[in-house]
Amino acid sequence: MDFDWMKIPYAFLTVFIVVNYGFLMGALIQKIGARAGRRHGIPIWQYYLDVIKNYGLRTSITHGVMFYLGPVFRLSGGVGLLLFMPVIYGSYMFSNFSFAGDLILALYFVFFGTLGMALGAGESGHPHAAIGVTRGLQQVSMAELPFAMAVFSVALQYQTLSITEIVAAQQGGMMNWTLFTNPIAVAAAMLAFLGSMMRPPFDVFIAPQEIPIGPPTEYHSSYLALMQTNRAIFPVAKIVIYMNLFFGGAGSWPELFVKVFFLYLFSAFVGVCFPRFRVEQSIRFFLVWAVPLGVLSIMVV
Amino acid sequence: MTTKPELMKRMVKGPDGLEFEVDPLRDYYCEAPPTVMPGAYIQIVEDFFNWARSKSLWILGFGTGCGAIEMRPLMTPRFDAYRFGVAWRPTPRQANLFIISGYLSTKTLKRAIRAYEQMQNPKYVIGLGSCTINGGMYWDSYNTIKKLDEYLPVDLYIAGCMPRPEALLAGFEEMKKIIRTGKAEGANQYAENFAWYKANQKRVIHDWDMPDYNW
Amino acid sequence: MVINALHILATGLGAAFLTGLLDEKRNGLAFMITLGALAFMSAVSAGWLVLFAATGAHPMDIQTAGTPPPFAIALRMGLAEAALLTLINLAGLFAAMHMGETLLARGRRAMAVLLVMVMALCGLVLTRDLFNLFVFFELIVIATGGLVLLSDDERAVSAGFKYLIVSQFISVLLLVGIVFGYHATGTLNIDGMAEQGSGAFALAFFLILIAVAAELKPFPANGWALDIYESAHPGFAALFSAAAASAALFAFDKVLAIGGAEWLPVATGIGIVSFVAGNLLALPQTNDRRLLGYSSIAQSGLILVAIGQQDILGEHYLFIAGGLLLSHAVAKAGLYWLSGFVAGRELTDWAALRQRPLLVLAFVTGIAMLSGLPPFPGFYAKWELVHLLANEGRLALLGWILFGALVEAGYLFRWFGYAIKRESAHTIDCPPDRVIPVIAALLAGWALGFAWGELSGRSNLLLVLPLLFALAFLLLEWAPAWLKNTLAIGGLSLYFLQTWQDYDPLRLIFLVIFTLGGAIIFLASFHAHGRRIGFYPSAMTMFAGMVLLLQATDSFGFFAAWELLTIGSYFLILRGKESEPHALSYIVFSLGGAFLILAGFAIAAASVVTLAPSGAVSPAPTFEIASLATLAQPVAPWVFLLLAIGFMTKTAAIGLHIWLPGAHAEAETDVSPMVSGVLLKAGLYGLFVLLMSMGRQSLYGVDLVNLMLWIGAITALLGNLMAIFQEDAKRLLAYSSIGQMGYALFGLALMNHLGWLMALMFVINHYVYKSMLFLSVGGVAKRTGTRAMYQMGGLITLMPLSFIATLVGIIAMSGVPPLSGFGGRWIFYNAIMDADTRLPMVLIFLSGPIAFLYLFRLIHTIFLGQLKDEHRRLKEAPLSIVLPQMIYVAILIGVAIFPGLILRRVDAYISQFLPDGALNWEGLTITSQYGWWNPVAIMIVVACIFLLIFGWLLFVNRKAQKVKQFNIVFSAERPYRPETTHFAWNFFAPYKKAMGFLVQPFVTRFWGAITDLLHTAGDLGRRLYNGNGQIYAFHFLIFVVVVFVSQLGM
Amino acid sequence: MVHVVMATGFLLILIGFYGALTHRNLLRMIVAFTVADTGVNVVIVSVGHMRGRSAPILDRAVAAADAVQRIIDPVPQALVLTAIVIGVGVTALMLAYAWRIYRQHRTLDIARLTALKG
Repeated sequence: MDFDWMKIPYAFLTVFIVVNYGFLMGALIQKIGARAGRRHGIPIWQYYLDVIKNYGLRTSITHGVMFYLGPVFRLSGGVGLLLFMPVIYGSYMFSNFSFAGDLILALYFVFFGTLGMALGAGESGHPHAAIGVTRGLQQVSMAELPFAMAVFSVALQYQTLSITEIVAAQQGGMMNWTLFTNPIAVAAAMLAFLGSMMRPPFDVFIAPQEIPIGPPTEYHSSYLALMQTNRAIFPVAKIVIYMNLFFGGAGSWPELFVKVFFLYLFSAFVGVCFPRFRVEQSIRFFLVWAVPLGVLSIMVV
Repeated sequence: MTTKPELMKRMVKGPDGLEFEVDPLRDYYCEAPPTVMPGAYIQIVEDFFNWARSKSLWILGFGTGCGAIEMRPLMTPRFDAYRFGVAWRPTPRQANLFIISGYLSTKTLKRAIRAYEQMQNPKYVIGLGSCTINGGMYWDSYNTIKKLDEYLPVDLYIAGCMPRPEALLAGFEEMKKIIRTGKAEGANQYAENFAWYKANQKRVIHDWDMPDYNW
Repeated sequence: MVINALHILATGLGAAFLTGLLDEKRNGLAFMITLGALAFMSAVSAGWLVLFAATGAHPMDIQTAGTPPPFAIALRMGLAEAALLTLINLAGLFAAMHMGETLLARGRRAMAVLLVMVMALCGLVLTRDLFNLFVFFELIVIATGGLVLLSDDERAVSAGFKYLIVSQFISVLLLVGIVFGYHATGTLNIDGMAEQGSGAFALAFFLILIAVAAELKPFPANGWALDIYESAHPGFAALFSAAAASAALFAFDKVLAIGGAEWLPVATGIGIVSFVAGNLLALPQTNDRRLLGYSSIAQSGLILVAIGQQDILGEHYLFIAGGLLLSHAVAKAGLYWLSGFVAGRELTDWAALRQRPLLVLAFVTGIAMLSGLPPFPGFYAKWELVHLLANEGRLALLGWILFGALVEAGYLFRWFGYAIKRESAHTIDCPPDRVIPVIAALLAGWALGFAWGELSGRSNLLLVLPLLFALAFLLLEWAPAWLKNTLAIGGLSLYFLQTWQDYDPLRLIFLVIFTLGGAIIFLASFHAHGRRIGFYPSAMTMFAGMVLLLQATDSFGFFAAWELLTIGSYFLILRGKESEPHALSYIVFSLGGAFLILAGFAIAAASVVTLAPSGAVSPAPTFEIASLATLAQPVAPWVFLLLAIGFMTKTAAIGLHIWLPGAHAEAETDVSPMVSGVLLKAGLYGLFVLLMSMGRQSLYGVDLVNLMLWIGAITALLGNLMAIFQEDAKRLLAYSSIGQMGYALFGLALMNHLGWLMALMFVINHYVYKSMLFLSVGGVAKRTGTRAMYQMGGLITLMPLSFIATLVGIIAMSGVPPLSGFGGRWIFYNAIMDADTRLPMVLIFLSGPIAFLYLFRLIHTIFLGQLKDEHRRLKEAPLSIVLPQMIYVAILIGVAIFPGLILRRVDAYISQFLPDGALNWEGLTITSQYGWWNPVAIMIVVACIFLLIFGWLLFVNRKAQKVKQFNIVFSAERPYRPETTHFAWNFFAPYKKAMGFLVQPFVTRFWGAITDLLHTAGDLGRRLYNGNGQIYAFHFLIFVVVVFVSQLGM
Repeated sequence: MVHVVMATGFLLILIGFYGALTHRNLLRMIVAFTVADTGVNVVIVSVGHMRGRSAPILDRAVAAADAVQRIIDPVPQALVLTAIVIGVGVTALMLAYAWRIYRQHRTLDIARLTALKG
């Protein structure tokens, strides 16, 4: 695999599909959550409207260069993550820039946006932004651990770090999915997944009112629009990693839509059922429940 | 102007021994006044934006008076305002609809002004309940403002004491109409008549301890 | 041409009488006569010394009264005697000069006594007659009794009396022993007695031996000596310690010859007990002269050990014992003379010395000589001694010697730290007659270092170019800092240009970091004004040590280089404002590690020799480093263990890390990157060499490399974890270094191709980003005047370049693409795919995100958040500090895009050792067995996406209003003050709640307890010396009995 | 006879040591040391003694020619002479010290001269 110019329009296409899917699925999940509270919830196209409105705001302020760049980092992180992965298994069109690196690149590129966003929020000078960032970082540091171990376990299992090869190894029926061939790793990873989805019980870092929504407290207008766009792309991209590693990948867009939807739904289900953890509680939760699973997964693989 | 010690000018000695003056109001706050922000150059784009704005009303979650209690039911299954594209945001930066929920004490007025000014243009104000119109039952109170319109540009009043949530929902629909027709230009009105608003505000707020415009 | 040695004695005695004949008032003349006589005696001895040294002539017997022994007293003059006489007479001469004022005040009698003293000491060395020995001893006693009274200290009188009491006991035993020895052998001649052996008069010989031994002030029969050391005139104390102790040691050696080999263990036993106890007791001392006294006792003990080990030292005996003895004598004399300049008697009063850099140099020379550091004779001697001991398997003795030496270094360097860092109200005046002796000692020390280097038969450290270059800066101290700095940069660069072809790729990387890397950091040193005395010699010694380390192929060169870089860096670290305790713990840990390395080398040398195919007979106390590979069971794992611990001390592996945070954090702005970015790599280099040559080792079934893997992982985790709780920016970086070194150690211990490559990548990356971050934070700390992060904040607009450096640094360090840290992480993942052990990875997985925490904290609390009032007018850090940072930014980006430029060659090189798993460097993509990575593509893709989105934002958001720091939404309120609005202190409080149990200071407590234990032991020990002269006499008798009983037991 | 003398010598030494270790008065200690010194001298002399021979003085009574058979070993005698001289010197020095100590501290008690310790 190598670069050719056609990859650029293909990449735009991928981003376009995922953004739309992300908006719609996000709203759908929101509606499902609302149904759990016996409401109807937002219209399915609400996210489009919000984004357009935010782009349409006439004023904005800036606290400085990093503040300005924060959302850019954030969205670049999401888009980059998506484009560094082969989104659709076996498709040249949607393998995008995966020639640039393997699974490890994807795993580490996750932090690109996080870091930029944290810096931008930091420059706003708002203490609550910083508090939110520290809470997020602390929680993620522990939530990432079982995931890292699960990834290691899966990489050992398939003896490769190539996402395509990992997906390839899971082809030929559901029973070949890592979910069934390495259930412990998947269990560990799914607990970690909960921790990284910004949903209850692990959402204390955006606790509204206490620290008015944490890191993005100061963000508004088009900054916020960029971040909303990222909210559409980034979870999908992240779930695509999970899907590829543990759930057999996706050979076509519809398959991807379905799998991503259900994975997202999983975190939403947990989210509507459980109250919020404090940071040290969630750290302990991961340490006590998820980490041993992760350790077990790398020991038995 | 201010008597708050933390806002007074003071001499500060830097680590290199250099002494200099710090004027908090100048150094901590942006002093630029608000300006009138025209809409998009192309009318159809502005209409499009107005349509989107009307469909995405983000309310600042700031209950300024007793009427705030009527807003909570809007989030419940019975009223479910989210259906209409109405949502609450915890920070004024991200909100564009400010509901002054009932009487506004002068003390709260200062906070309301600050929060209003920190919202981004275009931004809308709804006066909730009679108190925001003429002071209502507190028309002779020493401590509340009577006519909200003199202090903030109000786009819409929802009369009543208290107006029920249904009235609020109707008010939102009314607000949407105003936005869609492009008449909800309170922010620009505020910038245009900035001096007048400020004079009114400062008349009732005696411990004015902030810059004229809170960016 | 040479004058009969008898004239030495005659001159001394004659001059003493002559002064007696002079008129009471003509003190000046008497003093001139004294000096003249001593100078003449020195010249005669020196003449003999030159004769023996130049011609290698045999010792010469001088017969008095024209008859051979046993009918007359015989004297002997040989190389050792000549050297000792030179030492004694010169010590006497300079002591006279030093005490000039006192002598002139006290008149000719005092001078006569001094002359008698020196003469008697010479006699002690020269005589071969036992009774004559006794007479000289008694003369020394009487002269000492007289000279003690020269002191201004009133307590000296009682000290002198205590001395006389014990000396009476000694002389009775000695006389009784002598007369029975004579009775049994019919001769008083030592050689005559030695011929007949001591078997016939063992008890008498024991009495003689023990009496002479008592003159060496062995523990515990030495309370009187300490009192004299403490209260006597420093000029005399110098003589007493340097000359009297040396002469007594020589006498002991002579007497021991009578007894033969069976008595050697007695000497060893007394020696090692005195050495260890003397050092332990010195630990709690606060009085400088008493401390020196204890140190003298310890040093005599060490020389006694050498004397006792002469059966195995063979031809090296003189080299070793002489090296130790001369080192001690010169250093101790110098230090006592120095103490004459210091008004107060507390150790901290030596801070006054700082007013005179030359005296500080003399001080440090003395301390280095006593501690046996290169390039002084003690270093060579200790090397040989340790090797010979290891060769004979006398490991317990070796261990005690190294332990004692470590304790000694501990209190000496603590003292030096006081002198450099504490404040003193006293001033120092430097009359030439007092400075000259000190300078003489200083020069003698260096000269001896040179001589021993020549004699060692190995590379003379004082002829090694890098070290000479470093020492040349001592002569340049008058020059302004910028000039020296330019020279330093030039020197390092030139060295690189001259030698880089000689290295294999692995060493070349280290060379680049050690030389060019150092040169870049030196750019930051341009910010310093004035002369910056002491900085350049120290720094360049460190760099010299490091390049010599790379050059070294044999164990001696390696170890010498190791010690040099340790000392150099110690002086560098000590320069920091608050760094005194940290520098001390640094040097103690480093020397401890170095001693372990020494022991490892010694043990290895013993085995390498037996394995040598040539069947070499004589033990060769040095070997090619590479031949570590030939070591076999059961030695190999032990050697591995010793060396590994030694190297891990330098990389601050967990458990041995407590020195690092303080040392790195408190160091000066440009020193922190030197010791963190550059120096730590020396430890890694050591580990590289060790693993390359020895490979896997296991001890009692424990795979040591595996153990290292765990240590590396735990270090990485705990280092990072501790870093996130620091409020001090430089401490944070220091703890981060611990963590990073843990990563590197982990990579090495993986023992696979990619693990090593990763370690190497860490070597490069850590150098770059840690140097950069230390400079950046150092620049900020310099401007803000604090290192506490919560006192900073919002500096981004004021110090944008520092911010950029920090930003790039933390992106690189956290491993986020597209910067170079990601390469390290990528290699790491590929490396662990091949690893046999999986559990330690868990710790590494955890430490990665934790690193993220402290890095965010670093950049946020310093540069982001709320700007403080007093910082509003800060300027960007000085150009000289910013410039290297910008170079690092360029390097980081360069390495990020083209890692192959460096790694490719190393990859190929590592394949020699670990052929499996090499990377494929075809095209722009780097491919491993498991995955791939294309840095160029990553960089371009990320840049394109970023710019695209940035462009879009600029378009839609072009009218953004720039606001100020308090324009934030604050729940409709406003912030009170920046200090209350900047979220910075206790940044990760929840983490402490959840994980704090891991960062309890267990290790600090452990080492603290050890230190306390040693101090308590020393403190208990010193209570033996309750000041009562009779008790001291009891001590002596008990000593005699104990030695006798243990001798019977043997 | 020789053994008796030698035993006496050793006894004197022991008495001297005992005295020096038990008496706290400086002067008494000095006296004790002179006793011990004397004991040593007696021991030395007794070691050099040979039954039936005369003193090693070559005069009319003992001719130089047969001196080897007629006189006792002269070396111990010489040693004793030297030892006595040295003993006197040391004793004198000690006395001088004692005087000085008394002048300084107004005491002759060794147990009170403990300003220096540890």
